[in-house]
Amino acid sequence: MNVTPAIVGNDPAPRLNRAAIAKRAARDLVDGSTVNLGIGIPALCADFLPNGVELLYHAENGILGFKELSAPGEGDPNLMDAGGKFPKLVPGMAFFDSVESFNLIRGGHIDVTVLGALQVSRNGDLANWMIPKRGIGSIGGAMDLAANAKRVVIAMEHTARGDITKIVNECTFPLTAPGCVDEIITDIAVIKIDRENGRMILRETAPGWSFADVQARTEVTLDTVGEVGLMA
Amino acid sequence: MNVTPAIVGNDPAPRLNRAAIAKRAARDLVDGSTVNLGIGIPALCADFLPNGVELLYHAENGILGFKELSAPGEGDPNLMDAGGKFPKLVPGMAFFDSVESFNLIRGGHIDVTVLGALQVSRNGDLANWMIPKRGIGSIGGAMDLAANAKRVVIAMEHTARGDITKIVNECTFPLTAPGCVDEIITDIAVIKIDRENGRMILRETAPGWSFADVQARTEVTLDTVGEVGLMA
Amino acid sequence: MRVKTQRSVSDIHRKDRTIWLAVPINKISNSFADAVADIPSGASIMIGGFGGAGGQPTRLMMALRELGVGDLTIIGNVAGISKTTGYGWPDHLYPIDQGMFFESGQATKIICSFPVPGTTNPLSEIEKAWREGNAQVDIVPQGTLIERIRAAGAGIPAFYTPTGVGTPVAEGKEHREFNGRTYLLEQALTADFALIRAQKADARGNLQYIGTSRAFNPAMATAAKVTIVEVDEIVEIGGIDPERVGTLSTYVNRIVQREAGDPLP
Amino acid sequence: MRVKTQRSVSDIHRKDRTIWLAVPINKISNSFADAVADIPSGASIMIGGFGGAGGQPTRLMMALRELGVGDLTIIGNVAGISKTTGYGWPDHLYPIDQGMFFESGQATKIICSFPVPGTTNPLSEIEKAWREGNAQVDIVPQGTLIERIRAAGAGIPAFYTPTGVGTPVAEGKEHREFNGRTYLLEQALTADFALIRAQKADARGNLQYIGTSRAFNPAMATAAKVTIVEVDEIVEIGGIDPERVGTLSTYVNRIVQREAGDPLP
Repeated sequence: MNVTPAIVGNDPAPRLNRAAIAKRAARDLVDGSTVNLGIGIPALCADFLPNGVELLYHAENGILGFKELSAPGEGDPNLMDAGGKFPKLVPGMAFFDSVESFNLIRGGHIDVTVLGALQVSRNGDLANWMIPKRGIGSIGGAMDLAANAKRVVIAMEHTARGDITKIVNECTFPLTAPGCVDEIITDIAVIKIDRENGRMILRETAPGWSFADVQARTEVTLDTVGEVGLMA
Repeated sequence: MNVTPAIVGNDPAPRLNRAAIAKRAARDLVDGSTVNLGIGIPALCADFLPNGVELLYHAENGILGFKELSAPGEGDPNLMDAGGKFPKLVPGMAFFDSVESFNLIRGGHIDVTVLGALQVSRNGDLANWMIPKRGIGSIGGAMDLAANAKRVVIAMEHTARGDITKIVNECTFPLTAPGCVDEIITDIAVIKIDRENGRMILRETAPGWSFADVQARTEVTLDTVGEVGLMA
Repeated sequence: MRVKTQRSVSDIHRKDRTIWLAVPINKISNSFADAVADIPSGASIMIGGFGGAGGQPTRLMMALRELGVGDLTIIGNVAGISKTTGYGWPDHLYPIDQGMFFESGQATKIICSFPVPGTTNPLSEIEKAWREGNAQVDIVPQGTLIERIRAAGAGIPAFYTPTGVGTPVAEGKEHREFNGRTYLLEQALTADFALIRAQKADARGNLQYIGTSRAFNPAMATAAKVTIVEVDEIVEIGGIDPERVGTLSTYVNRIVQREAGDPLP
Repeated sequence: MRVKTQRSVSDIHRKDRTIWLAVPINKISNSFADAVADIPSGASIMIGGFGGAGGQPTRLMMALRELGVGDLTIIGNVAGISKTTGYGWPDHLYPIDQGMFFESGQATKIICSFPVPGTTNPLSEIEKAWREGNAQVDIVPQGTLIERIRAAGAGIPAFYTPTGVGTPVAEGKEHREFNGRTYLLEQALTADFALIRAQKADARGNLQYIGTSRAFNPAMATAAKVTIVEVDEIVEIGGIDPERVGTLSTYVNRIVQREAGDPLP
């Protein structure tokens, strides 16, 4: 293990909360897309879709077209999502088995997946299923999604506890899939990955955060293309 | 091509008709089995099941549990069997797609298939999809069935037009599957194939037919084990 | 547009959305001609069903014939035998099958499992074209054909099957033993377009099939670059039981509804 | 016997048969204990569902625990995380999951995709057994796991998948390029027994599923030597819509019906 702490000072401004990260990730989701949201921050995207955007949510356990969750105590165990929560029955849903569910994923039919990450490397390698020191982890559908979705977006906190950088030159954690990540949305920045050239391009920063502030918390040397925008 | 005509004289007695071949084949079908019947003589087996025997008929196009056909003019194009005929809707049927249908076949879940043949060899090779001189043929589900059903029974006329033997030392026609046939039921004999030892064992003859009569119309040298019975 | 554009019942719980789901509207074609209009010469085209009238996208096929493009590769199952044998068609109707593209000279190749009937009298259009050297015919065992199509949709580039070992279809293919049995390597089969048939579509593109009309349709829907579906009826979202969705809307690009009372099955 | 033995409606058209279909009667077990009684120590056992209460054969699992046989290999998906996290269980119920076989020391191995939750507080039974060196845990990507199970039932000994390339799961596996992309060879996964859950069985053994309770159940039904199903209801032949049969009777060996009003989901 070779986790390099970034050189950091105090934060120049508050970081976005989990909901705000999800809201920024949700802004890029295109109406009508078939989307799989991972657990945690990614799942919150559903609460922040722009006006006029409706997505077809897919969950690995065999459901397409679910929307909000049932009220506490009213869930039906036979109508679950992949996070183990119970959505409501709504018109237009479809139920299917795990074979079909992973045909959809492996076959490249998922337009976007939003996932969490432990580490993302400069060429888009993703590690999100096991912390090495624990020695055991859970893959679930993450490897299939990361390797096969048309677009892989990471929504996560920019650093781990102790300001350990998660955006690294090379992942030191076991990979979920190599070269798969298209974009990273964090609590301080939006970073696009130019996989062909192994470059990370800073697109936006959180309010009050400069390029230098983000760079200080990022192991990978960041590029810019044109102006750096403001996350909103 | 090297089709050897058998040395024959006049028939010693009438050969069984197609219905009688089917009836004899039907006698060995075990209650509750999942069965796929090929077109022609095999399909007739369904009309001659012994008392108390009910089979689950499978057809490649995605149906299990059909029984008799609709009256002429009353068939539903959406309720077809693999022969292009229209069974009636009966309780207990199941409809499924071709993927599932061939999982059932390829996965070895068909208990018995009864098929027609152009040639069967002493070690159980089956040829039933193309006549070489035509140069084009139709495989359909025959290769999957022949290679993967738990038991493959051939129901056919013993010889081709001109008393050409169809039970041969080596098939000269393109194979459907090698070493797959368990038993042959013809209009003059019942022959079991001992594939491990490459032997054909004559089990029964049609009324009025002797071992020698059948042998004269069979390229393969036939064995017997115990008494040769009478087809009925 | 045959679909009503009023807000669907699925909108009841939505608060902040003003535009009704845009995607399903865009999937509906106004005519069979429109739905196939961009199919170019040289395209590979899966045609659904099993063979016979049930589950066959007959109106889409007729539109493709009308379009007139050529050098087509057709991928089907039982192919071109209904016209001369009546296979899978009710007695009183004149059968239509994939042979039409060989009769018209539009197709130069077919990949299928059952291209000719037992009899040669009269010759099927496919056998006729083949005999005249105008058509390549690739005969694939049916289970291998459907699994290859399924594999294309499922992201499986290749798989091993026991079917075909020791037969002419094994020629030139990799053989490999697993647990003492020999298998063939078979590769995924995709296409530019899939023309399929279902009983119902909802406005989003979920499809419901009936009876034995499933056959090759659901797998083909997943395997082609563009999937075009002919349905008897388009219903509102919610008009298909979620337990009965046979093809997910994600796979469907275009939907065309038949005329009510169309006499063709 | 919970099934009525009167002649079914399917007998209406039969003339010459005096014995009512023998097979379905033989498939029905009188109790969960009976249904699992012949599972020996050392067996490999698929347990259906996804993880969580829906689609899990909970009563069969409890009977297997009661049986007490050991050295079991369990094959599941999300495994053993409900007890400590409540995953997939309604709030008011005490969750039951595959961890029970590790708590009891009956299982020595699990093949699954999701054996531990994110948190280690408290430790799941599987992680506890693994940390103590009492359990082997094989972690397989979910899509690969279900496809391996499906392959076993479908007569496919091995297939190539893009999932897992460049990760620890690729170690020791054949890599191969198709059309410029690298894939892994993965092999079929079978088992001695499958314990699965469905909503309904008919007396012949056709199964109907509901909602997201399908998950791993239909594929597992095809992949094991013996398939045992726990259902809420056994109905007469004809009691399941032929369009809604999710598992064909051919795959089902034993059926057990739950008590009416069983409080467990």
